[in-house]
Amino acid sequence: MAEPLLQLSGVHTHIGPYHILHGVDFSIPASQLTVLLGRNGAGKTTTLRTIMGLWQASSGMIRFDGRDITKTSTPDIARAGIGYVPESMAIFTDLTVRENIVLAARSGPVEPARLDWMLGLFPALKRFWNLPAGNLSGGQKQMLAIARAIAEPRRLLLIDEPTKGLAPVMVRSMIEAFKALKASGETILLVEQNFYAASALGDNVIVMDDGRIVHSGAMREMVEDKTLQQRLLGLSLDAHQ
Amino acid sequence: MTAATATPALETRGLTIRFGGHVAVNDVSCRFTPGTLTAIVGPNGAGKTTYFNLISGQLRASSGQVLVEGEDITSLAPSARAKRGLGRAFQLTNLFPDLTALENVRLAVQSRAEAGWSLLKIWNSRRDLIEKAEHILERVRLSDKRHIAPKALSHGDQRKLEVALLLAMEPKVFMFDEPTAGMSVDEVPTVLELIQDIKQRGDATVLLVEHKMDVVRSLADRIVVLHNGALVADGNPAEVIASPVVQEAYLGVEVAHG
Amino acid sequence: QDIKIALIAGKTGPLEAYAKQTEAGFMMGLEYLTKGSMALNGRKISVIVKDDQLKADLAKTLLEQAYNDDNVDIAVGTTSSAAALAMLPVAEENGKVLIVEPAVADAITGDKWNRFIFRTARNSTQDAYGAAAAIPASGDVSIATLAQDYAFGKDGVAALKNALAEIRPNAKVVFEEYAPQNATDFTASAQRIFDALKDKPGKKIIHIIWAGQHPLPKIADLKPERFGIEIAPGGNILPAMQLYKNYPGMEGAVYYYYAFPKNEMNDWLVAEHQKRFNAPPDFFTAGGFAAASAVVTAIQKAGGTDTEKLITAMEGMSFETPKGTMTFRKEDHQALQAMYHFKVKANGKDANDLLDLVDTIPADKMPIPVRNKR
Amino acid sequence: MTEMAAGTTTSSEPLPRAKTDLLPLLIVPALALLALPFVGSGSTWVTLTVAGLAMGMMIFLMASGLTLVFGLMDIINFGHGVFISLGAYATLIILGPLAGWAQADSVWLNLGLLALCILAAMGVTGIVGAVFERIIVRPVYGSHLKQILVTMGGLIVAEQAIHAIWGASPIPIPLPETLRGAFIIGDVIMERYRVVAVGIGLIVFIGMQLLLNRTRIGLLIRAGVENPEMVEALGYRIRRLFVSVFVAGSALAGLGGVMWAFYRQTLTAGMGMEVMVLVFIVIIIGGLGSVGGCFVGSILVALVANYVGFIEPKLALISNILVMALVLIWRPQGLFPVARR
Amino acid sequence: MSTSPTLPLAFDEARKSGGFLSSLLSSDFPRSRILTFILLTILVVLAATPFLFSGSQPLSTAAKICVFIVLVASYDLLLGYTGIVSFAHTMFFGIGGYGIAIALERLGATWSSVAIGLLAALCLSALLAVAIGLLSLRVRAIFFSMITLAVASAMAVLASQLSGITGGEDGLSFQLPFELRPAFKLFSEPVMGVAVNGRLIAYYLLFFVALIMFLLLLRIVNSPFGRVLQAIRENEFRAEALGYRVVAYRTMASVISALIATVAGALIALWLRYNGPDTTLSFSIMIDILLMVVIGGMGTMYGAVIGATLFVLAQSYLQVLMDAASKALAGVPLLPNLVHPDRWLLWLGALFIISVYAFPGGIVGRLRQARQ
Ligand SMILES: Nc1ncnc2c1ncn2[C@@H]1O[C@H](COP(=O)(O)OP(=O)(O)OP(=O)(O)O)[C@@H](O)[C@H]1O
Ligand SMILES: Nc1ncnc2c1ncn2[C@@H]1O[C@H](COP(=O)(O)OP(=O)(O)OP(=O)(O)O)[C@@H](O)[C@H]1O
Ligand SMILES: [Mg+2]
Ligand SMILES: [Mg+2]
Repeated sequence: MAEPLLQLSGVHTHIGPYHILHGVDFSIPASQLTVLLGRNGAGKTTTLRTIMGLWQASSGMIRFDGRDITKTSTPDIARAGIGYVPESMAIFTDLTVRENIVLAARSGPVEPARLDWMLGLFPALKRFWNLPAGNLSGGQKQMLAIARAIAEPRRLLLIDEPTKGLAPVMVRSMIEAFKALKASGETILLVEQNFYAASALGDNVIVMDDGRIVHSGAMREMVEDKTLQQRLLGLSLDAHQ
Repeated sequence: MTAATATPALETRGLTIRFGGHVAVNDVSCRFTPGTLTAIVGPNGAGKTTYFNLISGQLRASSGQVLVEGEDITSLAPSARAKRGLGRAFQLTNLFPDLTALENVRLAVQSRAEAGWSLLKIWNSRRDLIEKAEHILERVRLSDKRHIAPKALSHGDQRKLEVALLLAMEPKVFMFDEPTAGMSVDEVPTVLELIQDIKQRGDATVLLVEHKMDVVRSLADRIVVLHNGALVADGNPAEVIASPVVQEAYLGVEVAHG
Repeated sequence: QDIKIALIAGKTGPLEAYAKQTEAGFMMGLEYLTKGSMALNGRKISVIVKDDQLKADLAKTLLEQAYNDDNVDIAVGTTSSAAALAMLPVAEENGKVLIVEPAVADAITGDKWNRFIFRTARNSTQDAYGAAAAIPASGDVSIATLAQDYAFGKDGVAALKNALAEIRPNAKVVFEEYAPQNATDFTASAQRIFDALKDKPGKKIIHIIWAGQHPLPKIADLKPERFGIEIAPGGNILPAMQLYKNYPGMEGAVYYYYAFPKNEMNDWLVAEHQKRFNAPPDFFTAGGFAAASAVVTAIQKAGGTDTEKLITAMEGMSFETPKGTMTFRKEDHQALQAMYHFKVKANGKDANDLLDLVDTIPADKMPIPVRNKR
Repeated sequence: MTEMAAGTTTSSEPLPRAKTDLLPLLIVPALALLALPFVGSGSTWVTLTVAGLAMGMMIFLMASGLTLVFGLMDIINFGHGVFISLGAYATLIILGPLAGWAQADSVWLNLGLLALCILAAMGVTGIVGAVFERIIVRPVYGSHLKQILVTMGGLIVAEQAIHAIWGASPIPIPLPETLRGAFIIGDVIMERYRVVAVGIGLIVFIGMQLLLNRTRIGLLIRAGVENPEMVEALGYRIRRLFVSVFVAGSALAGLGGVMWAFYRQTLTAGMGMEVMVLVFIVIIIGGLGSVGGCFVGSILVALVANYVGFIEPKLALISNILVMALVLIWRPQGLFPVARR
Repeated sequence: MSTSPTLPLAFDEARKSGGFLSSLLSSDFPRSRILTFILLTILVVLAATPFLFSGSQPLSTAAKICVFIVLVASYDLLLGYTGIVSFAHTMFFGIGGYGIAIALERLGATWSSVAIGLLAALCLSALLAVAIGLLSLRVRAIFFSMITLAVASAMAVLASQLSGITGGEDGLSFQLPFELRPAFKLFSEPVMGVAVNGRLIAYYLLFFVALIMFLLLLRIVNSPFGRVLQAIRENEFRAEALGYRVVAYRTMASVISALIATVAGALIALWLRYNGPDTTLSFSIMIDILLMVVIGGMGTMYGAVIGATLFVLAQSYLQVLMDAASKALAGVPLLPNLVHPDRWLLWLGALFIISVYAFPGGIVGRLRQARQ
């Protein structure tokens, strides 16, 4: 296995008086796609936010590319090359679609080829290019959130439930997009409830429950092992598409 | 077309809304009869949520009418429509972020009980309302989180609360906008059961927007397809799903033309 | 037992500077009149200073406290006319003397007056008579007034008109312009005034009645002299009058200017004030001083602090002040006093060397009407 | 199953951008023309109009900083007024030693003095603004109510500090010699100082427009107000940006203060507070966060004040409020809304 | 306009309904032992002020506290519970004050003048509040605040312009009905060493009206109606979708709050026997009210009691305290200057800042938190 790009060891996170993460350990190998699964309230979002520095880990260590980023400020974490798609999408509703993307490309104008590729993936963004992003439909906002994260090449993408609200046809385009990104060497950590999408993309899988990692391994294993699915996720996953 | 004889619970006639040059909902006429569950599907941006907004009054139609049990309600405010029995859950979670989950539901129960205007009663003296709210939380499996405010709930739990509010309103017409989006696989069946229950009661009309085709298949009596704001297909589930327009524009499956 | 005096002033707020002058003047007055001993008839004088923040309700409460809780023998105050008016009934209820200084509203010694009220400050009518007296006594004079659009401004204009009718029948107010209280741009007002005055015969004067930020430079910059129009600004505190410097030759009337009165008391005040505060005394310093003089003279004359004796002593009493002798008129307890007709100096020696004395207008040249009901 | 006509072709050509709406720009000339018959005399009308435009510029100078801080950053800074006062008092730093320049009969010395005063004022208010942001405003980002209270507290403290440093009495300051008086052309009269104000107002206006429209700063601020976390997650140091904008806003207030001080020729600690209601009105008329709106709004308010003051002075008392009410009835979001808060 | 999102949650399941005390307090108990103690102390001291302290200053201060408790609590209904930030609250306070002042001055010092003045003021307030309430839905929250600011200043201008009726800047001084005058003696003998005169009766009139008004407000905010207001504050869009007519609820809240503020204005006028623009209409009172609500704790009602008491005490005694401190520190360099009573505003300003920081959820919030 490749050298891990991101590594969490013994990460605890508190939000106010609540203890949410109870010692999270995992590592993300470079240039692969890792899926983070778990039931509602398991702590997936909290994990991503902690990596991004939006919540401070109260103990433990987060290393990115060999560097300790546990106490680094969010902008610096982002500048180190981590892109983030939050669960809430966090679209800037006042700004136009264009302006949202302009801001996302921090180091300068978006490369034209990349822009064409993005707009090809999500034609709706092109249509609403100059209108306030607040007017977009739920799924279109989701597209914009993803487009923002991939407006520039990043070393690691943290993506929180990208397929929620997307029509099946869009889910397909997105899977293609992630494949292309992976091929270009980007590393992705994906939180996903849609097991169909997850299994189509994932190289590795991590399962969380109650703020702890309860399983990690190769995706293939998981797909094949029904009892593992039953035990970890409470359901046989192919019941749902 | 089925059950066209009875007065529909809800009907839209030529409903249209324009935003500048963009027609988000285009001349949609449709009737919804009590006791049926209609799934509304369509690609992102097809106009599903906008259609709901027009029905429940969050947006004003550019033209067309909305009728509840034969009565024109197009000019009413959202609150008045809710009183007429139109209930609505939102696609993007829309709750009272700092009140507890229980209080969120109680507010919906209270609206149903028309108790909002009592100024001199003590709110805690209405045990009946509290019990009802507790019961609903139980049904969506949020009882243990009833004292947590939505802003501290995980996304999936917020979705469940959103559903709970709709249940608490006990409307005649239920409008679900992607209720299971972001819910984990083991929670989805709970919600499906709830919707099934409503349907089974027989007199409720359910409109369901959902992108999970398995959910649609297992629940819907009828599917309506919106595309670019227009109603492009309407019929029983198997046929509609098999139609080229759905296969191509929605599911993204290549279909040979001809 | 000490002689207790309450001094109430609006030390917080936009008139802080006025209140400080009153306080300084009052204390210096006591010092001068007791020859530094701060004692009278063998009783020590203690002054309790209270800040009413220019609020009428607070002034009222503070005066109640002064009479009841602090047991003062006599009270002096206050800066704002509204606050002073609210204080009047308290003096009556408590049966103690209140000397009003430096509030100017006519009503204080007019229809809101009661027999416990005396005023050392000038009233608006005196200002108006002063202003009228500074206008030439012969020839056609057309006057346009510029005043703030509220009671103070309107009363000021009315008082001026009365005073003119009384002592300068040759002068007429031909135009009244009222601008918002906090106006800063006077172009429109000036245009209206110019339009009204420019074709009038004889001497043409713009008379400004203004409290606060003075419109003079704004009007002057629009060059009224194009139409042969002159400006008569009222008197004001020194920092405000420093603006006059750029417009030499303007004439008007003023209540006090340190260089005008010639008497021992004023000489001492000017010298001491210059020494202590590195500035000449101002309007309200003189006022505070006068109030102190009224208090001391009255106690000496009454031989104590019994209210009834004080009132008897004070009615018609004359007392010395930096402005010369003042007299409490028996009818309404208003101190009658001189005013000064000034002309703005062309080039003064320093920032405060501003005015030349044209004439002293003695009290008996200003037949101030009695307006109260006894 | 019924199947309707399948208009399946996705229309994906971009929708046109919302047209920038220039209608509000027209109301200024329209208003001026409308006033002409009521004013009657042409020369008076020109005098009033020119004076109003210039006064508008001065209001704009004082309000421009608050457009940034309140309009864009969404911080209700009641303390803005005290920065205006502070800027005004800062001129004393220059006027003390260089009093001679004000008396000098040279335009260049006079203008140089004004420039120095502006520099000093912007420096002082900028620094104080940084401190103000750090200890007063920072902990209350996002809560308007607390901002009102805290900045009100800051305002009181700062005003008292001015009293403590410079005393409570009003301080007269000399307007430099050649800027005094007026140009007279026929019956039309134009104060010289107002002409200077117009020049400086235009420079500031154009500068701000360029900065906000040609760079990402404007976008970043608006995005940062809506969701600071996300802006940070995109790699921007939003804190630093906010501090700089606040400092810039304070410095602009200082600049406005200098201009206002020379206009009034008297310094009082409350001079900034006195114009605050007007400044708020202007920003609301303009539509929150719009520099252009603030500019048009300022001119509108000043012009109306002049016309009304001439035609019907009774109404002058409430002319500002009247303008605001009318504009908001016409455009509930203000003339050029930027932020949709 | 965003209000602080960290409001204490008002619902507590453990609260039982039933019981006299519970129904008096609308089952909204202080929920903190220290808080209960403080509130009781305030209640007892206010009730017994005439017998505990001598002199007119303590009584004036106590009367002012009573009035401000009502005023601040009525504003809390608007701000803390409904989320409406209005700067026009003092306008209603002023209307109440002028109602009494004008009626007593014009119609003579009788009880029927008091009634007429109060009624007229209540009607005018209700009308204006309806107008403002209806406006609140038309424009954005922040605009609404600014508009109320403008309306309030227009009202002040109006009061100044109508000087024939209102006394203009000078305000109005008037006489009270005979029973409330200092000269009136209820008993010929002093009770517990205190003469029971009209002043004392006036104080107790104030005290009991204030108490009733406060309990009434407490009941309203703990009613189903009160909960709807909170819901509207949190998410008006959702409240509307649930079937609550937001405009109607908001308008009702504005009206109630305005009416109670009017009563407070009437009380202060009765106490002072004076009313003028600075007493009831000024913007600085508005800011004081805001501060009292925030220090006490928004959306808690009890916060109004604590905020008003603390602030009025500070306002009345800060200068006295500073004077003492300044004298005590005489000789020390610089310090006496800083605490010179003339600089009291400096400290008040600092108090504004510090109290907002020290009590982000208000004092009540802090005390309740400490309990948990
Ligand atoms: N702001 C907050 N304050 C307090 N607790 C919180 C907060 N946000 C989340 N939590 C709690 O932290 C736990 C983990 O939440 P998290 O959002 O990480 O779950 P998740 O795995 O992402 O769930 P989902 O699939 O529903 O999005 C939950 O129990 C939630 O209630
Ligand atoms: N206020 C608005 N102004 C302009 N366009 C709008 C506005 N509201 C919605 N739209 C557009 O109308 C179309 C329909 O949006 P709607 O939210 O109804 O889609 P939807 O079918 O619910 O999609 P999704 O499945 O993504 O939720 C979208 O293209 C959207 O961009
Ligand atoms: Mg999550
Ligand atoms: Mg939708």
